[in-house]
Amino acid sequence: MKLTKIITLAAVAAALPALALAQDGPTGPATDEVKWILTSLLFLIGGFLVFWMAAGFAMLEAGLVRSKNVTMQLIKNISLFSIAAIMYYLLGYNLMYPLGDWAIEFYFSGLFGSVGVLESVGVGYDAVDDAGYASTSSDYFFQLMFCATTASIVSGTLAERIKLWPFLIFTAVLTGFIYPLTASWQWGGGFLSEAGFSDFAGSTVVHACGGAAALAGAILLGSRIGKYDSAGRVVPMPGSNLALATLGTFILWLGWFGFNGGSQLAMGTVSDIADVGRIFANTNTAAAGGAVAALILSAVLYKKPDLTMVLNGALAGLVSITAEPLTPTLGSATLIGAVGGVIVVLTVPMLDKMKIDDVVGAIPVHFIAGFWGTMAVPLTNDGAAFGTQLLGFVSIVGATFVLSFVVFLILKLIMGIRVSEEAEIEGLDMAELGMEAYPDFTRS
Amino acid sequence: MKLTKIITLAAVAAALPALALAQDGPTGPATDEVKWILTSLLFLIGGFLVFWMAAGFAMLEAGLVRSKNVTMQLIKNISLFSIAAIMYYLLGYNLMYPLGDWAIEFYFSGLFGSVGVLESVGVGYDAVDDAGYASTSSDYFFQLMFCATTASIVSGTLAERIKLWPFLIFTAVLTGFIYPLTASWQWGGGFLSEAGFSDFAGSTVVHACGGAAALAGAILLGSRIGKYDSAGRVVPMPGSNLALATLGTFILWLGWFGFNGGSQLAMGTVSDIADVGRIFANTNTAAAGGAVAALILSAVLYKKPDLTMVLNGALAGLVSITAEPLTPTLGSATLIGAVGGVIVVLTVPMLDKMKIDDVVGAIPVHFIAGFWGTMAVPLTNDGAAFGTQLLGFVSIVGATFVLSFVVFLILKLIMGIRVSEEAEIEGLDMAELGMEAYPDFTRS
Amino acid sequence: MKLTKIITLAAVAAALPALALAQDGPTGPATDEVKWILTSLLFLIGGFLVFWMAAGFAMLEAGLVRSKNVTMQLIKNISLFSIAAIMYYLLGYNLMYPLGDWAIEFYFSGLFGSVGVLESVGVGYDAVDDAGYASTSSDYFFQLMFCATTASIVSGTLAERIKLWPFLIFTAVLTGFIYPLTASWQWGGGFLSEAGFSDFAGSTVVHACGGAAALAGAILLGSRIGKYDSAGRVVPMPGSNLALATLGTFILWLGWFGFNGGSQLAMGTVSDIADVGRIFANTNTAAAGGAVAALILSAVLYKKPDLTMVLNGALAGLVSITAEPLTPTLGSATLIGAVGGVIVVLTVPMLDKMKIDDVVGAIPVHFIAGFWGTMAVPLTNDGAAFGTQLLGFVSIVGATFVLSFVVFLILKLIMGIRVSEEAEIEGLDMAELGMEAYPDFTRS
Amino acid sequence: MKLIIAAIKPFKLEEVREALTSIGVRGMMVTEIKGFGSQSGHTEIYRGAEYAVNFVPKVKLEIVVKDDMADQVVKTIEDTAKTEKIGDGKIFVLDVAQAVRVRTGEENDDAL
Amino acid sequence: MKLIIAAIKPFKLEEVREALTSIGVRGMMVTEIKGFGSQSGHTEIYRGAEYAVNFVPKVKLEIVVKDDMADQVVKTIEDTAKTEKIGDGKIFVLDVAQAVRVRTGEENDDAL
Amino acid sequence: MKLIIAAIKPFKLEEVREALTSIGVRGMMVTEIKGFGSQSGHTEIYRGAEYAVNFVPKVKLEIVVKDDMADQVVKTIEDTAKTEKIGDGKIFVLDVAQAVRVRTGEENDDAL
Ligand SMILES: Nc1ncnc2c1ncn2[C@@H]1O[C@H](COP(=O)(O)OP(=O)(O)O)[C@@H](O)[C@H]1O
Ligand SMILES: Nc1ncnc2c1ncn2[C@@H]1O[C@H](COP(=O)(O)OP(=O)(O)O)[C@@H](O)[C@H]1O
Ligand SMILES: Nc1ncnc2c1ncn2[C@@H]1O[C@H](COP(=O)(O)OP(=O)(O)O)[C@@H](O)[C@H]1O
Repeated sequence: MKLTKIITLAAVAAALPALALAQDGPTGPATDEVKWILTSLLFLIGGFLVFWMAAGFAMLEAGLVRSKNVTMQLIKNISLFSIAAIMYYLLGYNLMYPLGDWAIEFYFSGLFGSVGVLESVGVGYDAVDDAGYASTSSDYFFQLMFCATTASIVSGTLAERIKLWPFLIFTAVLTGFIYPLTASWQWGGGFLSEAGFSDFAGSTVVHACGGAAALAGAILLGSRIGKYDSAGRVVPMPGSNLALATLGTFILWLGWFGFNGGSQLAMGTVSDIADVGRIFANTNTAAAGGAVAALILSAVLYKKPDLTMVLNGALAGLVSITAEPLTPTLGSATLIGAVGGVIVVLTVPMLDKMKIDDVVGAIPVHFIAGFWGTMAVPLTNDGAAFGTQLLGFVSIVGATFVLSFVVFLILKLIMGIRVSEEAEIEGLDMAELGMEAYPDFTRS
Repeated sequence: MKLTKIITLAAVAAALPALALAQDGPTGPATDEVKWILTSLLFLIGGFLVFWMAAGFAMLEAGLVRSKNVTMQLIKNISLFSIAAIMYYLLGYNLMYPLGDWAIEFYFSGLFGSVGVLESVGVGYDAVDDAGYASTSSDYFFQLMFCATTASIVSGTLAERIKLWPFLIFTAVLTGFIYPLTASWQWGGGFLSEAGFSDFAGSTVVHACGGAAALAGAILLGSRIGKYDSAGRVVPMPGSNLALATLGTFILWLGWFGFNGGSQLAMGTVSDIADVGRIFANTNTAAAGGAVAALILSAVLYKKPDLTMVLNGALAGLVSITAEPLTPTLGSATLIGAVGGVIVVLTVPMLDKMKIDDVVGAIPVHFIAGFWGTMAVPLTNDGAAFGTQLLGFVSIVGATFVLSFVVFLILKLIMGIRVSEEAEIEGLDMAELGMEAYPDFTRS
Repeated sequence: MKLTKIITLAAVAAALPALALAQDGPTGPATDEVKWILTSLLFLIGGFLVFWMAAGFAMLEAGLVRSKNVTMQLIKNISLFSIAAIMYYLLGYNLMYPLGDWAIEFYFSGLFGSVGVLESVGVGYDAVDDAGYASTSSDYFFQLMFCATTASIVSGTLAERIKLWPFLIFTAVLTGFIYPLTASWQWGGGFLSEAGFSDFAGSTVVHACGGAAALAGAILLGSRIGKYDSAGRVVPMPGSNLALATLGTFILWLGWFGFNGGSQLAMGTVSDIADVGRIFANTNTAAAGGAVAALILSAVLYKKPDLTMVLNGALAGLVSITAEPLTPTLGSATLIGAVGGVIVVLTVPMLDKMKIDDVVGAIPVHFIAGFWGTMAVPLTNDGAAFGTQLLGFVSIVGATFVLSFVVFLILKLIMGIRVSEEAEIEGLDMAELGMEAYPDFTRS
Repeated sequence: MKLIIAAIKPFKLEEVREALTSIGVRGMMVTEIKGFGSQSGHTEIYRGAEYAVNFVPKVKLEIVVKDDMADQVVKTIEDTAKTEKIGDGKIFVLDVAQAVRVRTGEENDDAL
Repeated sequence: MKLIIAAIKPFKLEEVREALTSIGVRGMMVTEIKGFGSQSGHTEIYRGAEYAVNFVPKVKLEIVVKDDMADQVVKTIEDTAKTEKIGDGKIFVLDVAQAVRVRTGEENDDAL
Repeated sequence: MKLIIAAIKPFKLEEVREALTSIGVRGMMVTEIKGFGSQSGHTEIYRGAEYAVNFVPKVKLEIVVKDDMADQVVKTIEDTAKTEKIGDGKIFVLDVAQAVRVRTGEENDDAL
């Protein structure tokens, strides 16, 4: 080490020719263009990993609904992603990133309504949109995936009873308007970033936002028929395919490396890649902490460990670390995730007591653990303050909840958002789609 | 930092004065070796993503066949990929890339028969095969995956009735000879590339090629017993596991980023990475367009939206954009994909009317949408002309169809390509393999 | 080609100014910092690919157990990975990498007991742990995944009868102590690396190690009730979901590119990326060879080809090439993998004859093919010798087997490691967890 | 003794079971079946092709009871399973010659 | 009334159902079963181990009809289900004491 | 002829089948059912909510035999299915009016 360093400096001091002498070739940081290339690459890799999360949500949800509603859950998931992709292009991207051009200073982008435009084919470095950042296309690709995630969160909570079309219309509004708007307050340089709110990859901006929309929908929609019996007891409606649910969780876990790691937004320097590495390691250990905590706690509370809680626990761990995956040590990241796991095990039954029927546990995982993760930032990051964190959470979650509630309410009045009782009893697959997910298998 | 900066500037000062003003660190493009490394990396990442598509086809097909034929579909998929890997090494790679050494100028490689050879271990930059491109190993790895894709396309169409061995023998011929030959006409520098045919990532070269082989097989093989009743009406044979089919579609969608993105064939410059980003974004939005179009159109035509059509629609969107994922704007890419989705919804029943039994809809998705994608290139790329596009499509599809038809015919005469009626009725899993895919579940 | 080369040389000779003339920009290798960034990136990509293998094992095992034990297999898989992540942080990482600080020279790390620590946030190149390597965080992330793999191997063999808690306790010991200890002998610079043992990515260090632990457990645990009938005949207990098993195999295959490719431990030079490419290509072709060999051999031996053997064959091919994925040609890599496939088909029934009940075939795949792969290194790598290879295999496998046996024995005495007969007959899902994996489906 | 076979709508199973328990039925066998009857026969579309759905999922109950309980059991099923919509189901009664409880070897009425 | 129980080959179900409808059968219960009989007992190999397949998938039909229709129904099933290959199945006829249509409360013949 | 219906524990199926074969039973119909009886009714917890498990998986055997074989068949099932633990199951015997072998058209005793 020491030796190499000295040589390097020497070499540099004497400018290039000396390089010939340097044992291990040229030294120094990457050039601006290489940095730009590497950061763009980070977004592309991060982006396809976050895209993969859409499949994760689809499998998780398909596995946790009853077999008579699986086809519907699948069509909702692939459709919501597709709609998100289109809406984010049409409205979301520019609404979320005003680039300083505000219609209402720090609150509403002036670019709203203009579609996303990428750099021209074969753009040169002198013509790129931001020479100090990355290609617009890679940034767009990456950010789009975050937008779609919010919609995926909603579909799980409202499963097995919401009508397809109203759900998809809501998805369009959420991904084209609500999320981009609230996200612009932080990531678009809006008032929350001005206030110093700290949410690295989006415990609040993405996850609690999705959770808030889900909560609004769940309240307006009501619980599934038979979920709470006359005596008010909870009637479990077990997921039809826990292998799929587990697969979905692993997919989400994998995608999260891109979700958090890509949010470093730079990979062109030694510090940046080292930080991305920290983020990968912390993200992983937080998920592990959440899973183990849920495993143990569910075993203690219910005698037998509950796989669905372990899955939710791992996800809660991931959501918890998302607000600050960089500054914690491996130890504290594990603990932050573990608290997320505990939260899930305790709040899932709590929601049921409140008769809020969340089919896949998305509210505990994304909303409640998202709150925890957001408030936990100051514990490891001096740059953050509890007050500001609270402000950020309340602003985004509050706005999202109110806007979502209004949209769902309008949809309810105009076209109704819930399927008929017969349809719900028969199952949405046959009643609404005329197509079973597992037609060859006898249902018990 | 500061220190390094000054020195660098000093060093550079003479050469590129302008850069001297650049604020942060060394400036300028990547060196030739860094470019070479980055492009090789693009192939490795693109390659493993396209590999993943093999799993996507396996899941899609396993989900769309009846439960009594799932084991067979799985063994066909993993075997065909493995055989493709071996045949491409033995014959395909060198047949596809003559490197200017033609046995028949522009039509047939002179290297046919020689096996694939990689650069030696620890090769130095001065000894690499192409200092301006990337490592042969990474290129080989990437190209192999494309070859395997063609075979995956065929297995879906011919499912539930073709015998295992004849199918695998055909796979060997397709991946070792037919595809590499026709592909060499374009990507090997053959007569089509000379003619100016434009097919960025292979709507024709890969997808329509696979679709043409599938069509030839479907015609010779005939439809499944009971698929068309006495009155000539279509008797649906619903897929046994739509969750798997949806998973497969998501996997393919993910893999396609590597399929199209990697086909930029360079990542070492700002322009190249920016273009790869464009390709990622366009590929994604085309799939979304295809899915949404199929969702809406199937709902309009059949009252209820059809998940299997939405899945096919997303894939058709991907195939449609594959011929030119770079030049379209996000908007036109979405539309190009949407047309692909429409094509699927309209042509799936059309094929049935013609009594061509395509179990998974591979012909509409890969062949017909592949044609659309190929013809759509001139719409956004001035470098392409409709005539040449048609020439390219007809040449490759025509040759593939004829060659495939002949091979299937020979196999039919020699050993028969179709299982016995009893076997087909009982299901290929028990009859041919003696192994059920879901033995624990009662079949209804 | 030729032209470029000459220019390059000229440019270099005349040092930087001349560069201005070079048609295609600056030349020369990457700077030390860019190398460091690229190698760190290799670890992050390799790491998430190997992480994905945890999902692969989960799906493979969930697919190969009977439906009454699926939930248990899933909870074991996600829990073991999580526990591995925590134990490797608490003990494993520093036990495995003594960085020259030994408590017992070349045998036991002096750092045992200290937790893993990453480089500080935003670390500068002058402050990194190893300027000639990569970020500690990326290295940690990558190595952790290898550790978890050993535990995944064990869970498959012991499925359907081992109690959850004892299994998880064993996992903690294996991932926190046994694997890191034996791995330190080779990868930590211990006596085996001193002796010149050669195991590129861990056929022995990871796979045979996991296989040895599995074997120890299988012997102490005994076979599943009814697996061998009174007459001593094997009673097959078919896997409940071969689609999942196949998915798992594809996932593992994909992850293996990271497993072997990342083990190049460098990506900053032309030679290194070219080697990573070789490794990708060889890894893929070895898997193909294993699958095809198992396909043909199972068809020859049992009349009908056996999908589960093909899956195991592909995995055996991967394990076989893991000890030396770099030096073989594509042809020899295919053959090395094919021998792995043959080994599986022949040894699976052999183990049954010995009444060792290995539910998923992990011992033939990881242990026996691991042995083959280790002994095959000298065939293509002059740097390796059979004697040393044998020494390495025996040392690591021997130590792992003994330590694992002792731990399992202690667990057996303290708390028992096997579920009750009733529980095993009813199925672990209902008996131990009170949760079915597929509750909606009638079991046959 | 009588064997009472009833085909009912699946979602009514729990309700019927409770009603029967409350009148003292202590055992039954439940099977998922495909029912064919007046209710059957609507059409669906799959990938653009129409097809008739000839069977609807039903649940079959098989209950053996003492002769004197039969009528009450039939009545109870009738009342609880009824939705007055087509497809409610059918109840059939057959004579049983003998009954045995495996665990104890008890016979006939004692076996129920 | 008679209860006609028939075990047939699964792929014959649709044909038999149509034949029965054409002779006026208006309802039935269909169950997937595992059949054991002369046909059973071939062996398969799984991962190198031989095992006997003792059960073959069959479909069980349960149909209650008026006494005077019984013979015709039996005959119809016999004719349509027959392939003359082993495993074609069996038909059994039992007496039914009572029948009720849940929806209307109609009894016996009216209930069918 | 008699129809013997038995509900037994699933893991006993193979044993019972072998025992029956050994005494000359040449066919049967096997159905997976949900059993309700004294054994039923323990509770489980799913995501923190308690619920009662009212049905336990059982296997139903349906065997038609000559009258004179009935008792022996009942006895054999009783002996082999018995574990002396609650939930062992029940056996019911009904009269069969007619039997037909589809393949051959043989009737009654010859059909079995
Ligand atoms: N003759 C019959 N024999 C046996 N089962 C019958 C018969 N008729 C009806 N069923 C069963 O009863 C169910 C309901 O009968 P259906 O005719 O559809 O409605 P409803 O009884 O209201 O007229 C059917 O699905 C079938 O399972
Ligand atoms: N004695 C029996 N009791 C009940 N079901 C029977 C009996 N014998 C045969 N079966 C049913 O009939 C089916 C066909 O009988 P099998 O003996 O295999 O062929 P075949 O009737 O052509 O001789 C069996 O699979 C079983 O379901
Ligand atoms: N009255 C009955 N009618 C029909 N099936 C019955 C009846 N009683 C019990 N069974 C069947 O027998 C099985 C075992 O009976 P159960 O009461 O649980 O145990 P045991 O027979 O040992 O008292 C039940 O699961 C059910 O399937």
